[in-house]
Amino acid sequence: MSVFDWVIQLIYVLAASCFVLGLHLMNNPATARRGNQVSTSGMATAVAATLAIIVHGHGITTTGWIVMIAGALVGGGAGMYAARTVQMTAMPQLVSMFNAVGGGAAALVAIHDYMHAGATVSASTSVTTLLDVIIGSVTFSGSIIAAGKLQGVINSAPVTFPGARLINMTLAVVAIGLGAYLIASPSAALLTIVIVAALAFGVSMVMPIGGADMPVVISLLNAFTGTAVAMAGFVIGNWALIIAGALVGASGGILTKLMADAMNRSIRNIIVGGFGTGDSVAAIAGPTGSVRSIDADDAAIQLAYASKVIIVPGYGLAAAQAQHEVAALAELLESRGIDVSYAIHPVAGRMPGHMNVLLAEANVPYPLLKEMDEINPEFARTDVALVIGANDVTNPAARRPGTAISGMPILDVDQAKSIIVIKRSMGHGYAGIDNELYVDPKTSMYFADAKKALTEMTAAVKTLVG
Amino acid sequence: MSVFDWVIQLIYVLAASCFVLGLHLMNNPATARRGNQVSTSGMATAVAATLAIIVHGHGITTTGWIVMIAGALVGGGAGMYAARTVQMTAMPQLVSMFNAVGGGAAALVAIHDYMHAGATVSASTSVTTLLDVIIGSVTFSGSIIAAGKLQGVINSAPVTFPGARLINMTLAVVAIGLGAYLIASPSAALLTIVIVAALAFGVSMVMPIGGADMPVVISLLNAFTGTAVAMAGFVIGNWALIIAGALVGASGGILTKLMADAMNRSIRNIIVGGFGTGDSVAAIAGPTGSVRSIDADDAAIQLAYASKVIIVPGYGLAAAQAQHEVAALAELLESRGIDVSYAIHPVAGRMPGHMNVLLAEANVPYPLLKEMDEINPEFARTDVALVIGANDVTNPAARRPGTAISGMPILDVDQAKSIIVIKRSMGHGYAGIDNELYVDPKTSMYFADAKKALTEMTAAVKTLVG
Amino acid sequence: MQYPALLVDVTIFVLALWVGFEVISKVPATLHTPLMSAANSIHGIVLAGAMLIAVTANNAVGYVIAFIAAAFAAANVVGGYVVTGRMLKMFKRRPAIPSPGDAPAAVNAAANGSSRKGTAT
Amino acid sequence: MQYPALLVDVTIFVLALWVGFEVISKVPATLHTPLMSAANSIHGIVLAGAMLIAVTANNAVGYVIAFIAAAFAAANVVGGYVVTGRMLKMFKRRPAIPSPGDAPAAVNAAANGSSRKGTAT
Ligand SMILES: NC(=O)c1ccc[n+]([C@@H]2O[C@H](COP(=O)([O-])OP(=O)(O)OC[C@H]3O[C@@H](n4cnc5c(N)ncnc54)[C@H](OP(=O)(O)O)[C@@H]3O)[C@@H](O)[C@H]2O)c1
Ligand SMILES: NC(=O)c1ccc[n+]([C@@H]2O[C@H](COP(=O)([O-])OP(=O)(O)OC[C@H]3O[C@@H](n4cnc5c(N)ncnc54)[C@H](OP(=O)(O)O)[C@@H]3O)[C@@H](O)[C@H]2O)c1
Repeated sequence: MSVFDWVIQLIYVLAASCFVLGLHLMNNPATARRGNQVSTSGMATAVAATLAIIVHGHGITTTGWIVMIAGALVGGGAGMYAARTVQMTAMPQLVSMFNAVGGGAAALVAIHDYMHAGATVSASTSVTTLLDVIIGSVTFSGSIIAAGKLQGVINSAPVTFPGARLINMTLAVVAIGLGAYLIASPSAALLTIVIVAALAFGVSMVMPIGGADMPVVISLLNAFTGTAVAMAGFVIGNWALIIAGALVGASGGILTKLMADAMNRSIRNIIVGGFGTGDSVAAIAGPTGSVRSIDADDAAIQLAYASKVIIVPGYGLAAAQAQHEVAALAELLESRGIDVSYAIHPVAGRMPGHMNVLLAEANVPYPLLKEMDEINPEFARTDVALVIGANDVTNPAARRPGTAISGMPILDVDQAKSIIVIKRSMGHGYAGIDNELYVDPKTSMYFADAKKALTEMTAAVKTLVG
Repeated sequence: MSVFDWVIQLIYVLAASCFVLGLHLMNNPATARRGNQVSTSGMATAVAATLAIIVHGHGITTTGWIVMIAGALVGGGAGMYAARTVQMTAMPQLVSMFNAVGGGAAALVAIHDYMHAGATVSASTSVTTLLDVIIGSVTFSGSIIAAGKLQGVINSAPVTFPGARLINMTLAVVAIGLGAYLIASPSAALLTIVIVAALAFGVSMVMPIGGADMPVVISLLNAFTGTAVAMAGFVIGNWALIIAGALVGASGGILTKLMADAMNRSIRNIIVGGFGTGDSVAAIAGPTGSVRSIDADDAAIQLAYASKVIIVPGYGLAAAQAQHEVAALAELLESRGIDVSYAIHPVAGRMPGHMNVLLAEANVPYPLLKEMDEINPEFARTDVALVIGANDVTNPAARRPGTAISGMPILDVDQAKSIIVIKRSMGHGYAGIDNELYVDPKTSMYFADAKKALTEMTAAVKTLVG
Repeated sequence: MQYPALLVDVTIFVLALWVGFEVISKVPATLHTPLMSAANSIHGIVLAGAMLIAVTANNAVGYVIAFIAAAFAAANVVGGYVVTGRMLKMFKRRPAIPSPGDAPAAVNAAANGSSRKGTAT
Repeated sequence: MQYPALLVDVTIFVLALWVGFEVISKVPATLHTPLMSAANSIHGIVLAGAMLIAVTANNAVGYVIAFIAAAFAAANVVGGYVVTGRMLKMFKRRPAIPSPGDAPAAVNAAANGSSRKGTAT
């Protein structure tokens, strides 16, 4: 290795260190932005080092330059556009698309290397090459399906049919078996079959999973992409790819585990599918007991004369895009000296941290967003708990065994002195079960779309208090 | 590299992973013991792999075997004996002695390698070899002095004289300058001078530091040992040494920083010395204001009729070895239904976590030991704060600028309804300044040795309540 | 002295997995979404690999692959960082625009801020 | 393919520093003393290096160095692990020996335990 190569490898290690430091700074909302900047500068360093390699090597053709620059401009432009215009509620889809292209690029690195090296490739490189091709391809097609389901372009219900599992297994066996064979005797033609099988497996893996489970799947695919990138690093002998890929692989894996734990389900159970059937507006069913229904004025009176209010946002808030409306109501109440805070359940909404991002978008200061463990003891001292489009995360059934959400920690909303629930109907949430909170004598139901309900309540409070 | 070497290196990486996992499990008292076991098994694996290398290599002589095994037995036996018999209060000394032997062994690895390789050693290996020799030697002698100061064998006051700094500088220049020269032209004779200069520097670095600052110094020397071991790993091309050494280097460095921060001093300020002059029993001085002195019976009445008591232990508790007595008093109070907890300041005592270890020894359940941030809001609701041999960590002067401890976060003892302080005199603590808490009208002073005072108070409470 | 590449790569991979594991297990739930997208942008490092394809490509297939790989990876990098930055910019201690409700909100925020600090480890 | 040893060693060193940094910054103050002594026992890995001295030693000086190094490192390893174990054994959720004050203490411990869990991240 020449001095040049030495310097380049050290610069790559430095870039990877920037990624670590960046993630470290993400531990705290106050330093998170700086973390993103540090990480970005690491990336810029790595790209600059790569350019240096290319220039230093003299091997690139003019066509090569044009292709590379054109590709980067087209891709970069598309990425920039998508990132700038995406709605906060569509974040999971976008993350999924980035997983897709990342995994795809990693697979292409290996495919090119394999074709280029031809028969001269060593067995040990072959192993990582084929792992990269398979994992990258699965991620590519799987992530596109996941994004499609979330966007509503693909049927978000679990799509399954007899023999589906058999097809799945066959595809996996073909991809892995043929991949193993290719390690011994390389062949570009057979590689195509591996790629096709892996792509098909990605589709058949994600199709049977319900739309509501997609965030977990996306997080898992994020880990896959990281692993594919690390394998690409093995293939081309680049430590920056290995380190960064492993970082993402590990972090994606942990995040997936945390999400599954918070939902009290196993990752296996999610992948096998058939649980989260998307939004269940249709699944009307009522718990036994009488329900008290109120309107905006009733709700406004309760709120205006409370001294402590806790807002409990859930998926319905995101679905109705009512984050600005809730922030406006909260500010109005605060301006009247009422103590207002938000109770954020770890899996409220449909992706980790979903509520925090939404409310942050509506300029809610993050110290007002309380995590479950912090806020639960406060419900007993609360006059009104205002539940907005949250269902499962408030369901006392979780405290009993034998229900779909048994064992999931919940927000102790039922301890508040009175409870107002905003939702459109008695419909179920993600877990598809009745919520006993709604028949609690302390609870009043305000049936409406969250955005409309909040706007009306804010108006009613204003009229009431002048 | 042969397959054998491959397997060995992977086993070393596995062993190093055990160290990481072990440290990770130390994050929580509930898993900490398992962490130590995982780490131990990693060490056993590494030693077994090393034995495999030796046997596989066939190069070792019978004398070599004898020397190695005899050394391991003698050292292992001594370590075992020391670890089994040491008093919990003498823990810092023992840790310091382990630093000394660890640093010494690392230096010997490099010295042997240097002498053995002779003129054939490459420049890049030379750099790490000399770093290892210098850091290891400094750690060796410095740690012995630190242990001696803590044990009282060496004068614990800062030992300094005119020209001391000059000697220090000269030694450093000799060690580093000659070391640099040796990289270019190896010479076993000159290496001896480097070793001697480094050893002398270790002594002259630690001598001017006061005994009370020793815990910070020990933590720093721990980081030094880790670095020396990592350098030894560079010298002999062993990744287990590199990884484990870097782990310890980083963790020791952070711990040192945390300690210094919690004391509100810079590491530089500590090393330059002249602050912590050991125990200051002699430094009698009184804050202005009248002091109320009480006896065991008065204290017992206050405690027996309290409903919430917070115990604030400090260095005096450790000095008096009164951990069992305080636990007995606390249990007695608890058996009468009184709510008792312990407020543990991060730098109470003379080493990080000192109070926790002591109280754990006396069977106090660790959930009763509250960290500063957790307990501070509770003082206002507390009937009696019982301060035992703690001084600086309760001194309200820290809240004002311009004192030796300004800016150090303290326990809000002065917010309790009443305060009882057990100490032998109006003497100063570690920082050598008056404590205004003692002239607070709510405060009563019980002047006695902590062990004696607690025994008497327990007896008095028993008599009082039958 | 030299080490075989695969052995080194595996070792580096294992260590980086540990780093990832340790660094993430501290992130509070509040930041999980930005975290996911930050991790997302980091795997955009595959751009470095994609760029190198263009060097060895020497036929039409190679150039097509190089183009697509560069485009994919660049979209990942640029999009990932921009969207993460956009999200994080929204996390504020206090609202940016003063509003009628601002004063009590700010007081609240400050008080909560310190209590938060208290309960965090 | 082969990599130069020093480059690899430096990279591994840097990554391990990150691991150490991340893994330690989470340890609560309660466990700082056992942590110090655990780190202490880990640097006993120098025993692996000390043992290898005995292989290349071939004169009196070499054997003396080998003996001392092995003894030092073994003391570090054995002593470090034993004393750490001894300390950690003392950390208990509840007192081991039931005593008159045990019942309320246990209740307290349980209550505090859960509140602790609540405030930890
Ligand atoms: N956060 C994550 O990472 C994640 C990932 C995957 C799954 N999950 C799961 O998602 C669930 C989250 O619980 P959650 O309480 O937030 O939500 P939820 O239990 O899914 O309930 C959402 C409720 O919002 C109501 N809603 C829907 N659209 C609305 C609108 N426009 N206006 C007003 N209300 C509307 C629905 O009732 P109506 O139809 O009657 O209006 C529904 O009952 C948990 O079961 C969790 O396990 C979370
Ligand atoms: N924990 C660490 O890691 C660490 C490390 C280095 C330095 N420090 C420093 O150490 C200090 C710790 O504060 P602290 O409040 O725990 O202790 P302190 O401020 O040093 O005060 C200890 C007090 O205990 C009393 N005392 C001594 N022996 C006693 C006995 N046998 N019986 C009863 N009382 C006795 C002394 O007063 P009398 O003489 O009147 O009895 C003294 O005022 C801080 O300044 C901290 O910065 C801590």
